[in-house]
Amino acid sequence: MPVMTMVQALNNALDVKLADDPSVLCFGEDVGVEGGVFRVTEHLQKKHGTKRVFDTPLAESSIIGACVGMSVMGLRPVAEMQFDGFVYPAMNQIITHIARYRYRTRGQRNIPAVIRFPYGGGVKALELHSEAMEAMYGHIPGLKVVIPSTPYDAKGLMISAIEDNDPVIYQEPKRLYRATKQEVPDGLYRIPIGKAKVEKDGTDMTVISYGAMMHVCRKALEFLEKDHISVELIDLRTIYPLDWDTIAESVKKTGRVLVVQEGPKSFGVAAELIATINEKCFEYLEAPPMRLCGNDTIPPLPRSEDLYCPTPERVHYYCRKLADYQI
Amino acid sequence: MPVMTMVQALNNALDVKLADDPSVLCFGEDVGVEGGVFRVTEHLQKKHGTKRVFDTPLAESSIIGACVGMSVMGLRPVAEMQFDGFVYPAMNQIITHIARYRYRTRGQRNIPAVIRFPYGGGVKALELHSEAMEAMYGHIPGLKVVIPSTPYDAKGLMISAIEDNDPVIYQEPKRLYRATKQEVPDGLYRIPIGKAKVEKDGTDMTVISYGAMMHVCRKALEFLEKDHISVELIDLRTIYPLDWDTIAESVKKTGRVLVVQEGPKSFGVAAELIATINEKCFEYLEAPPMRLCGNDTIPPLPRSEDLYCPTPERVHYYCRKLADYQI
Amino acid sequence: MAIETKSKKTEKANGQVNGKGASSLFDAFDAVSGKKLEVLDPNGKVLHPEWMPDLDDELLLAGYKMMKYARIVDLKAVNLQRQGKLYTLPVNRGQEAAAVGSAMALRKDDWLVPAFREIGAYMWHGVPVETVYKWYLGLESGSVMPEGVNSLPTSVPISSQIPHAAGIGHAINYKGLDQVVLCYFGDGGTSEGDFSEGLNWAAVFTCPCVFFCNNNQYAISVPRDQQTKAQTIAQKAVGFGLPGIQVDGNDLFAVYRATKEAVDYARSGNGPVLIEAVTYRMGAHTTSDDPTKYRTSDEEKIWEPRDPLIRVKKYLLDKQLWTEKQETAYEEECAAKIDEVVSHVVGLGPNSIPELFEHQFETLTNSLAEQKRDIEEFLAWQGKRG
Amino acid sequence: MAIETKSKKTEKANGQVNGKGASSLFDAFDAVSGKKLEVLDPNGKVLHPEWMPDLDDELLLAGYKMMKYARIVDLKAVNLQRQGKLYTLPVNRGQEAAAVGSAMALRKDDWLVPAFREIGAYMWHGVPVETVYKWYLGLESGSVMPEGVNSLPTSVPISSQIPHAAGIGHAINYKGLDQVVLCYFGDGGTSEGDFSEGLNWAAVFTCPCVFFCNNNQYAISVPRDQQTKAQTIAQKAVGFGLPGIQVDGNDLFAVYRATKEAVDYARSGNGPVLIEAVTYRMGAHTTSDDPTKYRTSDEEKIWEPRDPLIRVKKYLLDKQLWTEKQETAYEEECAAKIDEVVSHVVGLGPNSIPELFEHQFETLTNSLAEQKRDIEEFLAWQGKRG
Ligand SMILES: Cc1ncc(C[n+]2csc(CCOP(=O)(O)OP(=O)(O)O)c2C)c(N)n1
Ligand SMILES: Cc1ncc(C[n+]2csc(CCOP(=O)(O)OP(=O)(O)O)c2C)c(N)n1
Ligand SMILES: [Mg+2]
Ligand SMILES: [Mg+2]
Repeated sequence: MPVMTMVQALNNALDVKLADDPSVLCFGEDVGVEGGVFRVTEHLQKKHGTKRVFDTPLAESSIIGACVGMSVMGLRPVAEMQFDGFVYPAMNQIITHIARYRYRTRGQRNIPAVIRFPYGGGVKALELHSEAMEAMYGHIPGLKVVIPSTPYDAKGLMISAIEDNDPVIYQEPKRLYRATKQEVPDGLYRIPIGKAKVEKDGTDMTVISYGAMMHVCRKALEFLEKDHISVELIDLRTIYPLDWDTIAESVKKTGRVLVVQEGPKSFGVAAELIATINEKCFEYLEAPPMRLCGNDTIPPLPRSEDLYCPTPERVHYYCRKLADYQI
Repeated sequence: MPVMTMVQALNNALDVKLADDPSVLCFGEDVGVEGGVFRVTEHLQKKHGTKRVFDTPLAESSIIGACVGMSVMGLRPVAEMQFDGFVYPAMNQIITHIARYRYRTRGQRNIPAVIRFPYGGGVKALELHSEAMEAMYGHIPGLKVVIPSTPYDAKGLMISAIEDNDPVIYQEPKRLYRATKQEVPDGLYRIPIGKAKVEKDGTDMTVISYGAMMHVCRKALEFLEKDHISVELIDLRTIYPLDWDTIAESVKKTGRVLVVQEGPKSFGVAAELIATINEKCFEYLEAPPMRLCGNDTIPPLPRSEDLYCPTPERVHYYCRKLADYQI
Repeated sequence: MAIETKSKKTEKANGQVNGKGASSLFDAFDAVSGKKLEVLDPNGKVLHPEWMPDLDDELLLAGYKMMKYARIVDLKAVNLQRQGKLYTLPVNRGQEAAAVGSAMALRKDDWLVPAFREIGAYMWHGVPVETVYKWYLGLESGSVMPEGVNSLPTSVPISSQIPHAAGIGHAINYKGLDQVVLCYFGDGGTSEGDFSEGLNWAAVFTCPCVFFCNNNQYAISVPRDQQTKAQTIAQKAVGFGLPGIQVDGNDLFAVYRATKEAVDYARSGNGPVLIEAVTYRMGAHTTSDDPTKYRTSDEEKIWEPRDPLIRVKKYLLDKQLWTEKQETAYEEECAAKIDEVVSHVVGLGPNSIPELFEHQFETLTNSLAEQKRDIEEFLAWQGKRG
Repeated sequence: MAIETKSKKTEKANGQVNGKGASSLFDAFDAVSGKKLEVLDPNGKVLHPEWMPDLDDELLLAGYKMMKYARIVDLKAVNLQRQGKLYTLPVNRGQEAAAVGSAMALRKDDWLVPAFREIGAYMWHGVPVETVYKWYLGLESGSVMPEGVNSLPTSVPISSQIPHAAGIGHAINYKGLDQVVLCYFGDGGTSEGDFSEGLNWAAVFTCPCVFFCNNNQYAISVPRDQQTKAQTIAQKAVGFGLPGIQVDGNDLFAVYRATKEAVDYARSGNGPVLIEAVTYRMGAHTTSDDPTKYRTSDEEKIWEPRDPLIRVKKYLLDKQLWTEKQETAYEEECAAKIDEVVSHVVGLGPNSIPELFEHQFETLTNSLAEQKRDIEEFLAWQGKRG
């Protein structure tokens, strides 16, 4: 089986779906000739032509607005926003149309679009190139929100996202684009949207994360093993809809839970998880659910960004606190 | 003391601040000649002149973008977005500039702007005129988010918001604009941003809400009194920063808590409150914190909107469930 | 690289500045000429026979009847709203020629992308009056099109529909179809970023789109000349390298002529056109609006004799294509039809609980299923308590 | 109502279409004329003496020196980035005449609103090279201006700074000041909604703003003619009722002449002007970009002899205002100055923990205070473990 980075896996997913379905179009700023600033769409224009894979004007609202019209015409647009921080000019189209068209028209017209973009910090990029605002997208009714943490999942989730008949916000953890390689099958396969994955079984506590922070948690596991703390590590993979069942099952078993999230703490994904855990398995809790998150500040510029995001060491520290907690 | 509706109290707050401080400007679509579609700015242009109170072109991004430039020049812009659903075209300016300028410039340039708009359902308006997305604003680092529930608070909070040296998102519960009247002092007075209010003491449970839903909760209290359930009712008044101390104190006393929120449930304000309560007073909880929220759908059009928002009857039902809960 | 050669060009070349110049009309009424296309004067006299469109009597009559129908539907809606039977709605009166005259230029399989003040266009293109009224009643079914009617529903966020039109046009090109998209917006709408982004997309990708601005002089209370310092809305076309034309929007003939030419131009692969129809909103902005706050009745009176219905009727009467008797009979016919629809629509209840949750996604998510259950449980509890 | 009279206007009146016509330059180079203002040719010969700006030798020399300095600062930055001492940064090479020539038209108390590729303008207006390098190093202090320098910091979201310029202009009018705002953006930036909304606001409120487009032929990999179908960027002015002028952006004299006239026009209360400077980004988009992906070296070679530094130098040498010896000495002087700054800047560490939390609000909120405590606790724990 070929071994791929996440960039390659995503590129492959797009390639496979472009070949598979003539209604799929890939476009965005610098997506065509250049193949994307991270090369996620490299070679695709050459292979599938300028009608299928193309550059747009520098105008995010029209990129997403055009997706609405294309969707009405039966196409499946896969639009790239160049960075997490440049989705905002398109928020009106996303909130008022992409997320609403099916509901508005009682199912007559749906928007099977994928809005994909690199997200999160860790690559020493300029301002507004390090945003992790998935909680915001999760709160907007009508959007599914997907974030992979491995090349294999990235491809399978991308194929599911493109085939989904509803709009999917697909955030790609840019610091994992080339961080690891993994065997990734050729051809079509799917990872279901809305299903979390128990990446590692454990008994003492549950750590829930997703995307780039999964990698941080994985590293923290090494410390925790030395401490003889047995962690069950869950990769959410989908932010909306959340896979309550997998989460509740784990927390019922361990009684302790830490959520690790990159974006700003207040009103973040961790808060929703903790509220849900309270609803689903309050009686099983042996310690207050904890969260380790980005600060309620904007992400600092590159020189200081290491101090912003949770690190394996900080995950370790929180897990220790959680393990030590006694009612 | 004069008796005012919330519209009158807000109008009075703007009037008082316009008179008090020549750096305050009020503007937006139909704010000047027309006095706002809800008449919040009525008579202000006549009184303070077209330079202080004026109509803008129909372009929200420029309205908020202009606030940045005005702020740099030492002015205090108070910009109206005509409805909750029409803030979205300005999201880029709000997230990438309004919320960031102080941090970006290490405090050299701040944005003392107020972005005010009517929010929420209940007035049988068209699509996109019934949004309650305060959790989204709360999640954006750099914004304060204020929502009053009475005429008195509305004026005091508006004055604080205008005087605050940081940007404030000020959501006005449109269904309360004319719902009640209250004595409101003439002249300047302030309600501090970041302070919740215990509106009614109680011992059996804490109900936390804000804005339009406060009115719904107040009505529910009538049912609950008959049921001999003693509710402590807290009006948040500020969504960010949340007043943890007041909340924690109450929950420590009652051990039970319900959060009532109009906006979509997932990733909402209630989730953040529940996560915070877990952090601050987990050991005191006698029942899982509960939340009664809007659904994870877009607000239905007027004919069906009564089925969307929490009602006094549903608050009653949830409080009963909460009271009955036994571990 | 081509750019360099272009910027070397020093000769005045409006045809090129404004687009391909495939139309003599667009050349004659060049966007920066300050000229306005007028055919019929307010008294129904043909002012400019040279610009008379090729409009046969049958089509003309059908157009007039639709204008009339739209007027009656609108008046009735305002009336019903005053009685509390419908919710807030936008008033159409005065803009019927712009709406109907433009939509008449479409083929049935072309696409209509409305704003919210073109019920004449909407209905001409096949949207039933029931649908219009359902939307006014705040029912989602008011955004569902009958099978085969190629129209988007009403769009509330100003100008956000313009990029949708570009996207439809893009898909038409991609699929190799020969449809055209007709997209409406107001004078106020030209200030929104989406106006600019949408027209630019359509121009860059040569999308078959006709962008139609109903310049009715106001955006709620804000007059046109506070919306933009451009002398005309039509001249905004220059910024996108497109033809732009200003027409008398109260003149069915001028509107039809310009739109037909634009539709043909777009269908032939020349790309988009911007049309500015100069008209007047004779009524309030919506039923919640009070125009006396921002305009004088003197001004309103100036526009009364320019009512777009008057001049077509006069023309038809002159040509003996229509009689006062027919007019009366038709009015009654319309009223009866509308009454029938109204009696059905205003009684419609809200969505059911399942309908409240349906269609947010193709299938209910876990959170939606739970929220639905919560409401059902509550209702059961309430039912038990009586 | 004034609208009606205006739309009755049928005569061709470009002066009015484009603004008040208070400038003969803007009349001569009308936005739809397709003409480009050029003064100096690539060999430093005066092509059009009639458009020669009133630029005294001292100012001219200072301008050239700043162009040269900006070039060296840019080359050094790219170099340092390659060595891993700075992070990703935008490359300025080739655009020095556009940057410096425009900023030279400002008074010290005027406002500069940069995009991110005008360090020549930035430094001319008083921003120290330290600040530039600090920003390239990813330090927030790279956005702090020295006391009295009226400039906004670099703006990353394309064209979002344009409404800021309008807002500053608005405040200038409100306060009755006589300052002017000079706002930069790229060719790609003209596609964003904020370009349109910002220019429109400034036009409607007659704000003293000069909007300066660095048309460097590319937005990253996307060439200008895929960005818009308009023949020129300058003609976009027509849509806002403004004067627009295209200039040779590699010609310091042409850039200065047009900007000076625009600044005077704006300062006199006539409102905004749009300037398109036709230039070329000779380097990569940023240090992370690889231009060979999207353009040929043949194309790059065409622009080499048009390097904006060459022609000013030739002109100065011709006029004996400058010698090769002075050039060498000045280069050394610049290099020394930069080395000194660099040695200081690249050693700067990240923000401290308190600095990480400072300045999000005037005072720390409870959540920020807690998050700060959390990190401090963690660091203490970590310290203890060693
Ligand atoms: C983005 C957005 N902002 C504000 C509004 C509120 N609003 C509804 S109609 C209107 C005026 C529209 O004016 P114009 O475009 O001229 O169309 P008209 O109403 O005259 O037909 C406004 C401001 C809106 N619907 N959408
Ligand atoms: C809103 C937004 N979208 C995308 C980007 C990413 N981006 C940075 S520079 C650039 C191209 C800008 O082109 P142009 O405006 O011509 O300026 P130039 O880089 O040529 O100076 C893009 C797409 C951004 N910074 N902001
Ligand atoms: Mg209008
Ligand atoms: Mg460029």
